[in-house]
Parts: sequence; C-alpha cells; structure tokens
Amino acid sequence: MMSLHTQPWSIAGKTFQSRLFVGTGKFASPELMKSTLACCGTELVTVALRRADLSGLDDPSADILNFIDPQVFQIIPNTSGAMNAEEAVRLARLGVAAGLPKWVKLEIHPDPRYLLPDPIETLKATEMLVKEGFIVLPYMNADPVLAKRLEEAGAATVMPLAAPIGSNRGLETRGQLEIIIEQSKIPVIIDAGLGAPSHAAAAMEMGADAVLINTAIAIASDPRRMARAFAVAVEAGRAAYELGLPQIRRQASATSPLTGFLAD
Amino acid sequence: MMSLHTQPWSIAGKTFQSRLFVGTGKFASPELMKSTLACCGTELVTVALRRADLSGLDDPSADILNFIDPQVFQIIPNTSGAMNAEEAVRLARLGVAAGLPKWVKLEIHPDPRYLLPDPIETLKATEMLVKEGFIVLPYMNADPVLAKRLEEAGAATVMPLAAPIGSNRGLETRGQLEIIIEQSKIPVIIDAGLGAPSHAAAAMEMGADAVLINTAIAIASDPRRMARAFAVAVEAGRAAYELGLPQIRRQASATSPLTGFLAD
Amino acid sequence: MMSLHTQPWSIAGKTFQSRLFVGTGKFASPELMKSTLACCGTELVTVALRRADLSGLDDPSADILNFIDPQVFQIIPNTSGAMNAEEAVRLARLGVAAGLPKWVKLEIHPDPRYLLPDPIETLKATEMLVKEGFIVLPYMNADPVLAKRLEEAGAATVMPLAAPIGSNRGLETRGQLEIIIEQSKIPVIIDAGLGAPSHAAAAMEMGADAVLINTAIAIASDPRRMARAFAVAVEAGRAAYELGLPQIRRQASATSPLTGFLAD
Amino acid sequence: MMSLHTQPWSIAGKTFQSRLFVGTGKFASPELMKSTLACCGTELVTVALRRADLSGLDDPSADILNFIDPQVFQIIPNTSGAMNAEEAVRLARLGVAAGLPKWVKLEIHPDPRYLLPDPIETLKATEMLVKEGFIVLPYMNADPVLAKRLEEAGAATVMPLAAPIGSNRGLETRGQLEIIIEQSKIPVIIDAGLGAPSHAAAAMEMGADAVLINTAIAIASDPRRMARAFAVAVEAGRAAYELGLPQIRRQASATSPLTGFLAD
Amino acid sequence: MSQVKIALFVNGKAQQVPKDALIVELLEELKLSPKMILVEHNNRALLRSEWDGIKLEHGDRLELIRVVAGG
Amino acid sequence: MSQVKIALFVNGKAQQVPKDALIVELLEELKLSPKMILVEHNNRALLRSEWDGIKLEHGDRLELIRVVAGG
Amino acid sequence: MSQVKIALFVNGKAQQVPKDALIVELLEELKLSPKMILVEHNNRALLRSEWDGIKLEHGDRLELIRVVAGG
Amino acid sequence: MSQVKIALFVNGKAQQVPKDALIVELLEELKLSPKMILVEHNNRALLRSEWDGIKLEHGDRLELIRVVAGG
Repeated sequence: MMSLHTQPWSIAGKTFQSRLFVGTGKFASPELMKSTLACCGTELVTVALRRADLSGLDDPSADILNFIDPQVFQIIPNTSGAMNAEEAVRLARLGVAAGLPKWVKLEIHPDPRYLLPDPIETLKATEMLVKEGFIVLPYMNADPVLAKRLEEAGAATVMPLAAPIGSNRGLETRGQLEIIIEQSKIPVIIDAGLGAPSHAAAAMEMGADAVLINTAIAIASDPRRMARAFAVAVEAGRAAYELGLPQIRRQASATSPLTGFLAD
Repeated sequence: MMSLHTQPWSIAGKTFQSRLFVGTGKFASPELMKSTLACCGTELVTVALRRADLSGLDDPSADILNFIDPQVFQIIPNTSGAMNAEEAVRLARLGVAAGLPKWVKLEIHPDPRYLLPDPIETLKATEMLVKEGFIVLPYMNADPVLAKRLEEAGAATVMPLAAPIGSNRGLETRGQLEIIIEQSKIPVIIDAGLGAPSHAAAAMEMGADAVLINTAIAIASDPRRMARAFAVAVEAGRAAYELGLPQIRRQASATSPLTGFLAD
Repeated sequence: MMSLHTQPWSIAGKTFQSRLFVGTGKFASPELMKSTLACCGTELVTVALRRADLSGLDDPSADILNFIDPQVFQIIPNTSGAMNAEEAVRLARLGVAAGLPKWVKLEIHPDPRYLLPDPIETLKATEMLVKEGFIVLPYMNADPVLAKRLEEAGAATVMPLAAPIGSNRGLETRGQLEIIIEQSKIPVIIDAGLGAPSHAAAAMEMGADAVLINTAIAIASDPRRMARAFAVAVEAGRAAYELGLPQIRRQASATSPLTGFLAD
Repeated sequence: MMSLHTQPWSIAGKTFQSRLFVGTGKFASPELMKSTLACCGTELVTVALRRADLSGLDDPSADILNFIDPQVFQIIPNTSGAMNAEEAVRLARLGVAAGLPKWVKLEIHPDPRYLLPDPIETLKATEMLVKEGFIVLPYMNADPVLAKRLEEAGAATVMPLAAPIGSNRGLETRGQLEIIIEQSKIPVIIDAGLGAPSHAAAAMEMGADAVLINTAIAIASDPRRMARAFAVAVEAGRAAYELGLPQIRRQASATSPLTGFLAD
Repeated sequence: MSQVKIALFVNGKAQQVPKDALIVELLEELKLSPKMILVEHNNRALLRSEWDGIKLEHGDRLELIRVVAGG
Repeated sequence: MSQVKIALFVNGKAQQVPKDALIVELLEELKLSPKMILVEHNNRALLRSEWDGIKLEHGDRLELIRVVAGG
Repeated sequence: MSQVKIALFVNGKAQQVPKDALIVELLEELKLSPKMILVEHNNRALLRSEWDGIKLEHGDRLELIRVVAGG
Repeated sequence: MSQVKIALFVNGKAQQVPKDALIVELLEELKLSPKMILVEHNNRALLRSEWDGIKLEHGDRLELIRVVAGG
C-alpha cells in the first residue's frame, strides 16, 4: 500500500518523519527491542539511567546502547527515578557524560502508584536544564497553563499524559489535551496511557504532533507486529488530521440517492 | 513499512484479504471514486439501484459499473430506497437481472431522518432472499437478538450500525456491538457512523470482521489519501485484535526501573 | 427542602406523579421490599409469574401481593420467562386471571446471558395483547424503528434498555435513546442497566418520561435510602429537563467579572 | 419525601450539612440570587472583589453583601482577576479588611479563554496565604500531584475542575479526579464545568466531598428550581456513595426468577 | 373397592388424581394454598370463578402459577 | 392510417407506445441506452435475454432502473 | 489663598486631591459610599478603623475595591 | 608495609579503596566494565576524559550509573 505521506515535523530544529516515539522498557530481551525498533520506522527512542549493581551481577553484555544505533535513532535519556528537580538535572548531566546527545525526557514523578509528574519540580528542572543548553521534553499532566509555562521556560516540546503510565486507558484527558494542542507553539507529544492503535490514531486526529508508546508494544505477544500496528495507526490518524475530518452530525446523511425505489 | 499480515477472512465461502468495504456514494466524480477504490486495497464495494430519469437527462456515460472492475472488486448492490421487504426483494432481483452477482446489502430504512433499519422487514426480506439463493448482508441496528435471528435465517453476515449513516459519530453502540461480536457465528461488519480512522481501528480492535466506510472517505478533501488512512487503520486495529490488546489497568505500571536514582 | 414540582404524566390515561418504576426482584425479604416501596414515592411496581413449586416447599406466607397495596401502587406483571410471543400472551392472561389489572410489562428474552429482548416476538406479542385489550409496556432494545412499530401496534409505552439487565453500566445506548425520545408519541421509560442515581438523572435530563430501577435498589446495603436517592435523582433530572439545560460550550464563560484586579 | 441524611462534613473544623457550594455570579438580579440561595439549602457561597467604578455610576444599592446573611452562609471571597500570587494575596487581604471571614477561594487564571488555573502561582499563593492564617480553598486543574502539594502547603480543601468554567461539559477530567479523591486527606470539591444535576450526582458518587455550581443555576430559566434540582442530585449522589454503588457487570443479572415459564 | 385414577400433566410433570377431581382438590393434594395459585387449564388461563366448573380429565395439562417478585 | 397506441405505466408515469412495441423500442423512445437499464415488467425483474420475448400491452407496469453510486 | 493639591493614583488613574485629604474625603469626592468600599493604600489593605489615621500624600497609590457577585 | 586505605560512598554504600586510587581501579575492583559506566563524583557528572585526572579521596561520594531500558 502507498505511504500516507504525512508531513515531516521537527523538534529543536531536527526534522523527523516518524511521529511515533518508542520507549525501550519492558521488552523480553534487548534483541527483541532492537528488531522492534527496526521494523516500525520510529526515529525517537527513550532510555533510562540507573545505579549500577555493585554486587557484580550486572550483565556486562546488557548495555542497552549496544542495541540502538545513534545514527538511526534519536536517543533520549529520561530522568525517571528523579524525586525532584535537582536529581533530574544530575541525571540529565550524566547522560551527556555518557556521550548521549544533550536531549532529555524530563520525568519527575515521586509517587510510585500512578507515576504522575510533579508540575512544580518539572517547571523548575526545565528552567535549569534549558539554561544549561539541554533540549528538554517534559512529561506532564494534561494542564494547559503548565504547558504554556513550560513553553515559555524554553521546553522543546510538551509531553502531556493521556492516562497513567502503563494503564492502557486511552485518552482520558482528552478535554484538556485539546486545549493544550490548540494553544501550544511547540510540538505536543501525547505520552503514557495509550494502549491500542485506535488510541494513538485518535490522539493524532486531535492534532497531536506525535505519541510515545512503550508498554502496549513491549508486552505484546509479538512486539514487532504491534509496533507496526501503532506506526500505521499513527500515520492514519495524522493523515486524517492533515486532510481534515468530516463534521459530526446528529442526524443521518444519505450515501445512496434518497429518491424512493417506487415512491419518489 | 512491512504489511501487517492480518488473517484473510471470508463471506459465504469467498475469501478476502481486505477488511474495508467502501461505499461508492457521494464522490465528486466516478473517476475519483475509481482511483480511490484502486489505491486503498478494498475488495468489497457497494452500489445502489434507482429509477432511471425519463426526462432524457440521464448522462449515458455515467454508468457507475463502467468504473468498477468486477474482476477486482466484489460488487454488492444495496436495496436502499426500499420501504419494505417486498420492495427490497424486487430490487435485489433487478441486480441479478443486471448481471450483478447474487449478493445484496439489504437496507430497509423508511425514515429519511436517521435512515435507521427496520428490524421486522429486514428479517422478513432476509428469509425471502435466502430462499431465492442470495448472499444476504443485512444492515441492522446494534441488536444482538436480531443478529442471531438473521444468522438463523441464513444471512451471510450482519452489518450492525455504529451510529446513523453519515453522522461520523463513531462507536455509539459499542456496548451492544461487543455482545453481537461475542455471539455471532457469521462475520460482523460495522457499518455506518464511522467518521475517523480511529473509529475504524477501534471497531476492529473489538473483534469486528470488517467495516464499511463511505461518507468519511467520499467527502474528504483528498478521498484517495483518506481511503488509505482508513485502510491502514483497519489493518492496525485488526492486527492488534489478533495479537491481543494489553489489559486496562487502573494504576500505573512503570516502564523504567523503579529503583530511585539516589534513594533505592 | 421544597419539592421540585415536576409535571405529572400518564400511561393509557392513568396519571402518575412519580417517574420512578421499581422492580420487586432481588430484595432480601418481602418486608424490606414493602418498606422500600413505601418510602420512595414510587407508584409503579413490577412483579413476575412463575410455576408453583410442587415439592410442597413453597412458603405459603410468601405471596408477594400481600406486600403491595393495589390502592397505592399500579402493579404490573411482567412476562419474563416467556420464550416467545405465545408464552408471553399466556402469562399475561394468567395475570388477569389472578385479578391483577390488565397491564403487562412485556419481556421476551430467551438468552439467559444478556437477557436481551427479542424484537420480532415482542412486536408480535404486542399486537396480540393489544387486540385483547391489554395495556402493553414492552421491554425492548434501543431501536428507534422498533419503537415506532410498537407505538403503531398500540403499545402504551416503550421501555428501551440503557444496558443489560442488572449490569449497572448506565446509558450505554444513549445515542439511539435520544432518537427514540425525539420521535416517540408515547411515554419512553428507560429500563435496565441504570446502576446509579446519576444514571437515572441523566436519563431524565435526556427527556425520558420515567425510569425503572430494580437491581441497584434491591441489592443496596440500605435499599430504602438507595430508593430515595434514585427517587430524588429522577426528580432532579426531570426538573432540569423541564427547565432546559444550559448549552454545552467548548470555551469557558466567566462567573466573576473579567476586568482584572489591577490591570483592566 | 424523607431527607437522605447524608453525613455532615467540615472544612478547617467548621461543619456543614450541605455539600453544594453556590457561586453568586451571573444572576439576573441580587434579589433572585438571594431567593435562590435561600431555597436550595446551600451553606457555602462565593463572591468576587473588583475595582470600584470611579465614573460615579456604581449603583450604591448593589452591594452584594446586603443580599447574603453571614449568619446563614459561609461567605468565601474568590481572587478571580488576580494574574499572579501577589495579586491574589492582596485581594485576599482586602476581603479581610472588608470584614469578611479569613477564607479565600484562590483563583489565579490569567488566560481569559479557558480560565484555567495556574498551578505554580496557585501553590505559591497558597503558601503565602496559609502563613497569614487564611483558610485557603484553591481552584486547580485535575492534577493529583499538585493536589498533594497544595495539601502539604496547608490548603483546607482542593477544588479541581471537571471542565472549563461555565462550559457545562461535565466530568471531563474523571480519570484524574478519581486519583485525587483516592489520595486526598482534605476535602475535594469539584468546581467548574458541571452543567447538569446528573453531573453533580456523578461527582458525588465518585466520592467528592462537595461540588460548586454557578453558571448552570444562575442562567437557568428558573434558578430557584434548578438550584433545588442540583441540591437534591448532590444529596442523591452522596447517599449512593455512602451506601456503596453496585458493581458494574459485563453480563446481565436477572431481576426475575430465571426458571422458564414452561420449560425449566 | 379401589377408586379410579387419571393422569394429568401438572407443570410438565405427570400427576395422578381421582377421576373427576376438582382443581381445589388437586391443590389440596399438592399442599398449595388456592388463594395464591393461578391456574392454566389446557392452555387457557382460568378465573377463580371458573375452577369449580371444571372436572379434570385424563391427559389434561395444567400450569399452576404464582405471582413472585420480579423486575 | 393512424397506428394504434397503448398506455403503459413507466416508473409510475403514464406513457403512450405503439401496440406490440418492444422494450428496446420503448427505451429508444425515452432516449435511454439499453445496456445501462434494468427492467422490471409487471413486478418481475427481466433478464436482458427476456426482453425481446415480451410484447408490451395496455396497462403494463414497467420499472426502468439504473445502477448508481451508493453506500 | 489657593489650597495645595496633590496627585494620587486611584485604581490606576491620576486623581487630584487637597493635601492631607482623608480617605473618606476622597470617597466623597468620587461619590462612593464608604461602607461599600475596601481600600488598599500603597499595596496595603486597610481596615476601616485605619482609614482616618492616614493622610494621603503625593504619589500614593490607592485601590478602591467592591465586593461583587462571583463564582 | 601495609597500604593506606580510604573510605568512599559509592552508590550510597561505604567502600574501601587504596589512597589515591583512580576511578578505573575502583571499577575494576567492582568488576564493572568502564565503557558501560557513567560516573558522578561529589555530585558532578564526569566526562570519561576527566576520570584519570581525579584522585579519589576519603569521603568522596560517587554514583556509578548505567544506561538501561526505559520508557
């Protein structure tokens, strides 16, 4: 089938064709993660940073970076695990020390139950990291005013949530997301909670610039096929947005001539 | 991007790969209709029957059949315009007289406002047409008991509505559709009301065997691209159904290791 | 608190003030059922008919009719258990033989899993019972065309479902219910699936004439209070419908003067 | 009808029976506002503060306080119009200077289009006002982490929005509101966007401690009746919450004995 | 001398009663309180006033029904 | 000498044709291209192969139908 | 002899009053009923009891506020 | 003669190393492959090029971090 030729887009001046971010967590193996990234056309991939295991049990072969070609993918370290702005900044700096690009998916969510982001610490960390020259992609709740403040603070994108991470609940925050998209001057990437291709398509139809999927792909019975399913759903939703969706009508509108067969 | 390799399916023993029916109404021109059918991979196409215009104004070139290759597409005449079972049967027979295959999309909807199907006349016409050897695809409201009765009467599929024809309202009848899909032994094709690729994907994720789209494609600013968008969304939704969607959770489920950065 | 003074309404010429039907099933005891009916202001109560237990174990004191004063309540026998029109008619006649009023809540739902009504048998039984002079209140799926056919057949009301009986899922069929209400010339009573007072209020705000509640009241920890909760919610929703609800707006509309405090 | 006897509740040690806050904006006249407050049992009423009109056109009789008896109602000035924390604090202090109780409904929403609250300024102002001994009720977006931070800062309640002020869209933020309610140690009052009694009942069924209604009451054709409709809907929803709502089931659950009439 | 018996179908089950037995006698036999029972005789619902006019015959089909709680 | 005419009902409207006219002649008269028209004759759908076997008679009811775009 | 005037900023607008004028005099001048007005003087909210203790000076910033209906 | 040891805090745990040990020596001791480890020294993230310039001292706080899979 021909491609849908959706518009390219960019973050901080770097242009991308794919509108699907893929998180690397929860895959059964790094090899499976690698082949999944390869077959869905994604160009944006997130990784995390964690304390090394000092018990000597760390598998030396398991360096995730060995499985992600930086020439092909924009690798974006996240700051999950950070409890506040200061820790998030320290993690971001370590990413750079690791030779990773100076991009960071800012995540500050102290509560382990819903993993919801802290708006105050997130804005504070964004200001600090922007000052240090980072390209900052903050994970945030669906709060339109916070989105504007992050934009003013120099965030490269906003990444509002659709529902709690890994919940697969879909666009629970739709009403506020629509306002964020309407008002934002920077790309809006819907992150967290999208559990089905239809959720991703719906997010794109709303006008989101991209979506990030991790759990729904990584834990699928066949992550490669599920990743492709999400990838084409994202393209479909984006194409529909670019073309403009038909108006929703209360009444019916005939698709066959309405003159009767016998009676006219 | 690689194909999603969704399972082939069949109606009355005839196998199809595409799970997207396309209605031919409302296109700006038959040429546009033709090229739209060509580029979205559909294999199932509906047409209507109407009284000829006796004023001599009928455009002799405008025979829709000149634009649909019966070798490529399963052409299915509908009975829209029929006010009752008898009229529907007469229309179905005319289709055969026209040399069309003995398939019929049964539509009996007297009310011009919402174009909703009449359950009594639809069952009656199904019984009559099955007796005459037709492959009957009845358009119906989302009524699980009616679906079973149509199945028992020999319908080849059921085509329950998601919302009124041309309303673009999406899966308004989701609750009843889920029951129809769970109980049906014949293919379930969601017809009417699907206005966005995400709607089509969601219908497939529920386990529908196919969807029929007309208005949302035909009136799009670029029907060809919109048709492709629906086609890939249908594939994505079907692939997700075949793979199994992840469970919906109330709480979050971390995608990054939850050990803290500093505190463990 | 003052009453809400909602409009009285009528079925087949008999006027009622309450818009809450209460089903008598599933109560812990007939005494609890009786006091529940007494304290929620309902005027319409359903009962069922069943084969007597020939093992001699039937509790002779347990005649439900001993607990429902026909001077206070319109008692309406239902035909649940009937597998087809004929059985439903026989059950209705037995109700009359029992000295019950010639009213019947027509229920024909062969499938024990979802207890969904059969549209064909329901229409057929309605025609037969109307001929015999019954006041017929048919339980039906949310099918607007069937509703019109039942109305034409002489039904006194229609009782479309919101969701399966006892499911507590709320207004799953909202889209089709709105059409039924818009088109009906006879009272529309939303039956089945309403599990919370907010569901009942929402049904009334849509313009339903009444609702029937059974499970959500009968199995509540305190059926009396729950019945009152539903009763006032029904009144609130009806009052709002009579007054007209405010238009839904996409943007905000200030409730405080918008002139700034310092800046104007 | 007997009262529903819902539990009393309290804010900062002051006990209330009513769980309905009423905003005083948008009424056709102060007299109408006064009689509306009188007949719906509310105990909590909000007012605003604005610059006096220096053109000498201010109607000297129109002092809203002449129409609200402080012995009957807890009067809560809001800070709408404040563009930041400092302005909000100055407005709160003026309320005290006016002899109003030291309570404040904190509203900081610079954007005139959606009137959405600023999380950063709101937390900052809460900290300042708590230090000065105010009872602070902050209006906020449905952000569970912000709710916890406001609680830690000493807010007496949180007032998350259901949808934009005056939009009548209902519980658009339901998913996040459920988390706020689950985690909060202080009362949760759903504010803004509730346009129908069913919305208010649903908010209470979720476990909210109270709701604030203004637009839907003030602009109704009969604000007195609409206010009562909301008041009873709030009671109904609260009673249902206290009793516990029945579990939602996918399948049906019979309300009449399922033994058949003829067949068993 | 032994009394002649006939067989009925009561609620779908075979039931022996004396020839010419009345409905009330059948109910007595079954320990069912008449005032709570509705009777359908060979597919015809009976008013109570009709009961005594009916002599049960071999092969008669009866449905003995009660009014119960229901939604 | 004048030719005898008969009256048909075509798509519900009265139409004069010569006695014993054929369907193709009717279509010609109506400027309708035969290969695009489906014909129902007195409620019976006709195969094209049947057309020429039919002599139109006074009072015949015909439906002239086309295949058109539809959903 | 002519009385000395000073300029205040009242609700953001320049306003001339006599030197050492009191707040009540300003309100009178503006035809505002004192019992309905709240006063902020140089960013400090004033209790009514404080009004008379304040002599308005050149450049003072005042906010004259009312309680109004609001949600 | 015995070699002098100092105590560090590595990932929050006490760790003994020889005085003036280098980071690479610490990693060796811990059996961590240098090319996979990121090091933060007294709250300062270090570039690999900086490692050898640092002599570990008593009380130094180090974080040894890895890049792992994450969403």
